[in-house]
Amino acid sequence: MGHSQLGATIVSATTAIDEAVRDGMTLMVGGFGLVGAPLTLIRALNASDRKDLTIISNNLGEPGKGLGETLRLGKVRRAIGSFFTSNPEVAEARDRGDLDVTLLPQGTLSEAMRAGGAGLGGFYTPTGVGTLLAEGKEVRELNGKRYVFQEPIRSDVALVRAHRADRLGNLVYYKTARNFNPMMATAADVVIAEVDAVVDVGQIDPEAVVTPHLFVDFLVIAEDTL
Amino acid sequence: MGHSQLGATIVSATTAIDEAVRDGMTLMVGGFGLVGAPLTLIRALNASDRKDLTIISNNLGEPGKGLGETLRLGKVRRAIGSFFTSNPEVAEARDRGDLDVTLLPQGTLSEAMRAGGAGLGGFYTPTGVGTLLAEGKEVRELNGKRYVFQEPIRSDVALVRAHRADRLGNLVYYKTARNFNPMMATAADVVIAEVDAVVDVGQIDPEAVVTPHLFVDFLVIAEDTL
Amino acid sequence: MNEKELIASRAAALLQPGWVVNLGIGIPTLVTRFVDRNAFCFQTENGLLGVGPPPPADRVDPNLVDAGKRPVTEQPGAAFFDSATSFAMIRGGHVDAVILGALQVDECGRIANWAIPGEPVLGVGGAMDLMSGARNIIVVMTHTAKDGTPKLVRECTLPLTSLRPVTWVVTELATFAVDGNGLILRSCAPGVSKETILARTAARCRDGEGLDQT
Amino acid sequence: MNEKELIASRAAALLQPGWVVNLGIGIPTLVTRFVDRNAFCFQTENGLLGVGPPPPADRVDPNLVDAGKRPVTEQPGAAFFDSATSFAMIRGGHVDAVILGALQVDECGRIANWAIPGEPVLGVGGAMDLMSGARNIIVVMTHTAKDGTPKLVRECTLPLTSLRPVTWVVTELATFAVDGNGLILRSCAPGVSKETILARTAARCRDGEGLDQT
Repeated sequence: MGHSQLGATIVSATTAIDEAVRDGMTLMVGGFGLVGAPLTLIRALNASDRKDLTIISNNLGEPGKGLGETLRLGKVRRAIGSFFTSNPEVAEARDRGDLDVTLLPQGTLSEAMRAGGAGLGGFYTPTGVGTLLAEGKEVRELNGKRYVFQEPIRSDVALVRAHRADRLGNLVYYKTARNFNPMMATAADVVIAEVDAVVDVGQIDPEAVVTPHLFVDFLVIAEDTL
Repeated sequence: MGHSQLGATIVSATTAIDEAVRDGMTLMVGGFGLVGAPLTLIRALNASDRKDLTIISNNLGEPGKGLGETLRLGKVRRAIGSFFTSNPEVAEARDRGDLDVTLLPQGTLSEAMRAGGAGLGGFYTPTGVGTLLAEGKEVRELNGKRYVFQEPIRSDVALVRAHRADRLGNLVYYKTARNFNPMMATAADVVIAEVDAVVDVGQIDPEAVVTPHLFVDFLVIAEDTL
Repeated sequence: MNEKELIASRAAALLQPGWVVNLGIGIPTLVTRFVDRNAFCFQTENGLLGVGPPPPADRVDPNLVDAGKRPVTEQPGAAFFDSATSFAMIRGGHVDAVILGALQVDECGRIANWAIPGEPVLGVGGAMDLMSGARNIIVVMTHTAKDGTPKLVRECTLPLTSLRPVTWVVTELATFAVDGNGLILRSCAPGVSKETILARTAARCRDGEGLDQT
Repeated sequence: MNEKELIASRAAALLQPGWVVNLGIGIPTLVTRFVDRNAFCFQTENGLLGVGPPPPADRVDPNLVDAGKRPVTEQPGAAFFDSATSFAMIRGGHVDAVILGALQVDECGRIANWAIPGEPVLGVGGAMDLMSGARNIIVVMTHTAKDGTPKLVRECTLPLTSLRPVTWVVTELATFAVDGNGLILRSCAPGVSKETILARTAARCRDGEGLDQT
């Protein structure tokens, strides 16, 4: 998203979803299960009328929780992730024909997001060679070892969860709530970061910034937490 | 390198070079010019009798300084980097037939190191397509855009420069002296980190560690600084 | 010691001090009970090197969990990182060992542990990445399924997790090493005869040198 | 204002407030003199977002430099990162503009700026990455070489830096935009006639709408 001024814009979760998300879009949503998931933004998404979404996220929450509720509301057309087993309703929705599911190994999923954010055309990973998940994919031998080709993954919007932001949009994360969020923040046209607090510029150590501010468009203060 | 115990081993620069480096090896050496170069380790390398080395480094120092001295001493058979123009003796050595030079775009060089450390088989980058530096390389169209294939880069030994280490080997860096060092620390069989200070375990913020300790084998206290 | 603890304790004995170890869900998490935590460093693929023991109930931090989503703590000298960095470590061969469960092991030492029979294939997580990158792979599992069906089989009927064979297979009855030619019976659990093991093993295996009971 | 400052000031006028900008070596570094530093954020590919002005001589930190290895400072809200992360930003389209020098520009708007004639080709640095990834590319250069030879040419005789055309070309005489059909003369510097510009330009170019003198 173009910036008309330096610094991320602080908005409500409802405004962020209204402004950024459209029917049919592809959304990245952070979190390993509910840990590190942007629960306030997901609630605003669930309360909106947005539908027909492709969700890229490690999981689809738990039944009725987080993205699990998004699924229940029928807003998700397609899910791309690594572990949907924690929500049995994913299998049900797929069996009903309401949901298309793409499964990737977790390391391939996270690396594909990084590649998407880094302007790469794809990469070769040894993970999954010769398994069901490599079926139909290009396999290539390089220096005597076999690898699967993986394309980069990008999205229209990323909903990420961080710990603190400064007013420019620099982000730091909290413990294992970091997980997929930093890669997602690089791989979307619009990035909305839900944070516990927004601090003054200069309050985050420049050596410890995980997501530099140029990746972040909107900041939303977290209301829902684990 | 196998670890027989948790924690990196603190040794002198001379011992580190003696133990880890052999004639004919490939070495990664950190630094953007002399900034972030492990000057103490380079001095020990220069004082050793090791020769016939392949050096992977953005530059080969300046004339007679850092890796520039290593070159003068005739220890370098091949150099892989992005900007050798800062040391005119590189061109002279090449013209004499004493040095083989491989030039990569800086982003491709750093990404190839990361890929080497991350177990990838290679990646496609848009950088350099249609230029002299892509000659002889695989070019592939992916989603309507052309990319050059780049293989991962690894080395036998990496000589890196960090700011502080804890006794386990966790590393943090200092300002723009970080540059290539973190990737190199992931992409070598043996990693020797030259640091300003070694602190007790627990003195580095777990959220701010840049190179986790599992990558680091030896720690050397810096004696030569800019 | 129950059966699971027995398996975990036998797997623990295979770890070498100084190793960085990733633990899967289930029996693998019991391994920490049988090692000196200070001699090892535990990695969890959701982004922590230096996993400490579970906290007391009143000190649970919901944002500090392992890959099984159970509350953990961080050891001194820990480091947090993102998922891409975590799997770069794993694929890149920087994790010395992974200990994980399996549903089946074939006679080449290859495992099936991600797709459950009769259930939709909707979760793989980090299993394939760990199988591709960990330096040593230790499988821990009960020797047979609950109905007595051997889990060490000639050929896996379930989808393979990787074409790469594991390093060790540890059950409550035996420990098998794996080399280029397949499974090698390395040791029998105390009081378990070789005949008992072979009777419950469908995969062909060779006797290791100096086969002992430990 | 000397010739280089004139070019820098004209390039500065093309920047939009809020942009993240990477500055090459030479004339590009002069651009900061003509912008409100608070309205922009400067990135340097050796690992810093939030480059501040050069420090006074007694406060130089030899480990805080830009890609030209000149001492700089860090702005409040800066971030340091490694080279792979820096080029991920650049290639990934997260840097709004790069301002760089060129030896030649062809009539498609493609540039040659890394291999110097008669010298061994031993340095490319980040030029090709910046050309592949920056959202806008602004070339700043003197309109002709010292001997009067045009730098805007039909075809580059020097090796191209990228197949991608730049966005703008700014000289002391004129500013050119680039579209899919090539160079467009957008503005002439004060007191410079269109005829003067064309006489010193070997590349074919079209007149922009409302061609003015600014």
